[in-house]
Amino acid sequence: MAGLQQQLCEAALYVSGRPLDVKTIGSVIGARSEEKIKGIVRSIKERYEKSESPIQILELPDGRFVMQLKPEVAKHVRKLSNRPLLTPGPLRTLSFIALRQPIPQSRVIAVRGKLAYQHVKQLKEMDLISYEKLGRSKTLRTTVTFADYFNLNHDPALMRKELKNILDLQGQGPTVAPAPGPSDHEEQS
Amino acid sequence: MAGLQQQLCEAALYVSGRPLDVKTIGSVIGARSEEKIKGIVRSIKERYEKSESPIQILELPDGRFVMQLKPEVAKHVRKLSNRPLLTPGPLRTLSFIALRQPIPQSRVIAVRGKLAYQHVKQLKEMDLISYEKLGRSKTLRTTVTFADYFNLNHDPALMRKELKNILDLQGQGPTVAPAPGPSDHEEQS
Amino acid sequence: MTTPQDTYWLKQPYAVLFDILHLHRVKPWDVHLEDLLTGLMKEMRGRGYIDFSVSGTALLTSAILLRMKSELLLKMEEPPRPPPEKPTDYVPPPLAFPIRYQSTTTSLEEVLKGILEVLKAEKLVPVGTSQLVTRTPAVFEQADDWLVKIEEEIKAFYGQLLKAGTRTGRLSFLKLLADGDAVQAVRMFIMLLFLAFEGKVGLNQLEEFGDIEIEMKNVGSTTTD
Repeated sequence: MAGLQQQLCEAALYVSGRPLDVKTIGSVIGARSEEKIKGIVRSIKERYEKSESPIQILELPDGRFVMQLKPEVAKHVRKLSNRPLLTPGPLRTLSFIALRQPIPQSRVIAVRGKLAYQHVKQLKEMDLISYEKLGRSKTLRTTVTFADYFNLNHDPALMRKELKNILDLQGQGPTVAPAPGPSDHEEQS
Repeated sequence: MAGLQQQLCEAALYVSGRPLDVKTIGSVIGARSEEKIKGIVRSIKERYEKSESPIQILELPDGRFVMQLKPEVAKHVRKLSNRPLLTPGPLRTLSFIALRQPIPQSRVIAVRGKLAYQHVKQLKEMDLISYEKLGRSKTLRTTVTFADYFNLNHDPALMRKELKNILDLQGQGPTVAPAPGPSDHEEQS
Repeated sequence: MTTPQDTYWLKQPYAVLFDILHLHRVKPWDVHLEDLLTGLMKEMRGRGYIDFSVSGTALLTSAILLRMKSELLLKMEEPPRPPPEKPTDYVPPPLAFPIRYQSTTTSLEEVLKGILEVLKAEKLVPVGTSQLVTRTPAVFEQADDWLVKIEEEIKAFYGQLLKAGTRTGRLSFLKLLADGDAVQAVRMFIMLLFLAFEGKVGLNQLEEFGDIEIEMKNVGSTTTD
């Protein structure tokens, strides 16, 4: 049974490609005891270390675990990864949510068009955004996964500031952007 | 030096997430001899097999290598995948196109319902299908990316045969199922 | 008295012939009179007993239905065509994709580019009231850093209160706030709530929206621990 749990744990870290907390790992492998779960992850971590694999499992300061390439190897194979995280349409919707979060879904749809319903669903599935229900409406915000991916602050308010600062530094403050054409609403992605 | 080449090779298979040919692997690890490169990949493959990892390295019939999860583990961690997942609706549309290709888009819509427009778009974005325009209509077929996923022959006719085997169609014939009911049309992509 | 087996004509498919009151709801083209009447006659003969009231009613209904059909024809309404046949084709089950991790390459630059593009569209869309309601009020956003250090802030604030209130034991919220803005007022009020909860001050407000009187309690202790 421990073998199956170990396999599921390793599989979870492999497919997600992002830090997973102990609770998430536990829900996949069917275990509750934090110590037991940590023990399982650590044994996989050791196996990778012993085999001199370029893949490593890190235990982050906040207690999450992540499987990743050792940085010294990563740079040599970067050219092989050419897949974007998202296609342009969903990426724009995500960017907008990140800047305006917490933001009602209705506002996202108003600005991004009806296709954004599909984007929101996809972003939620990829754990890049989460939502709270307030009555009949939903309020969207980005997740820790999003912050981790782009190395941004985990606090939404600080993240917004960070994004605005970078935009300002680039001399492209939100207010200088010219008026858009109608094409953005009709984009098909 | 063999250790570094092995590390680079494993890293290449890990980040690319698609079948790599011997030449590509060679260019990453800095080796030319086909036998040497194959030897290196096979030794990594064996290490994964011995460690009872849920990750496997497959050698495809055309000589390429790919790293992926063992199918029996995949279903348990699918929801954690770092790429947008296809829900059953688009997957069925994809299966249908693969089996009937080349097929006019109008036929796909007639059989799968209007939501299939969205499915076709999504499948196109994921590079699983491509289309040719013939006047006002489109003819759909699957791509090399699709064939690679399922380790299928790149030749459409042979691929259809292989797919039939996968889908366990023997003895069922192509005309047994009725047209989709309304619930099928409403499934969310 | 009739027994259930005697009322065969009230069962399907003949029931339509004996429900004259609801005949107007029937689509005449759906009723195949010839089949029904032939069947009914056969049933009667089979039983060897002819009930003329039953056959009479069936005749009346048939006449009404024929008349309905004739009227529709006179209106040039053609009998409905069968619905177009839906294409039937085998739809295979969903394929089970193998799972491969694939490293992705989207950079923060691309997110920023996305933001700039979307901001153009946002300008065209007026802000709805729902957004105003759901967004975090600016007061709380500014309070982020302050909230992190709230315990230290309360300690320092209590120190100030002790200094200012040792003589009278009572202080005015508005006087303490002096020229402070809304954010400072909120912060001070939150700190007072904490202190009141700990029993270090009492709060009295005599008039709605009026000044708050702060009553110092347990004067002598200088910590909030």
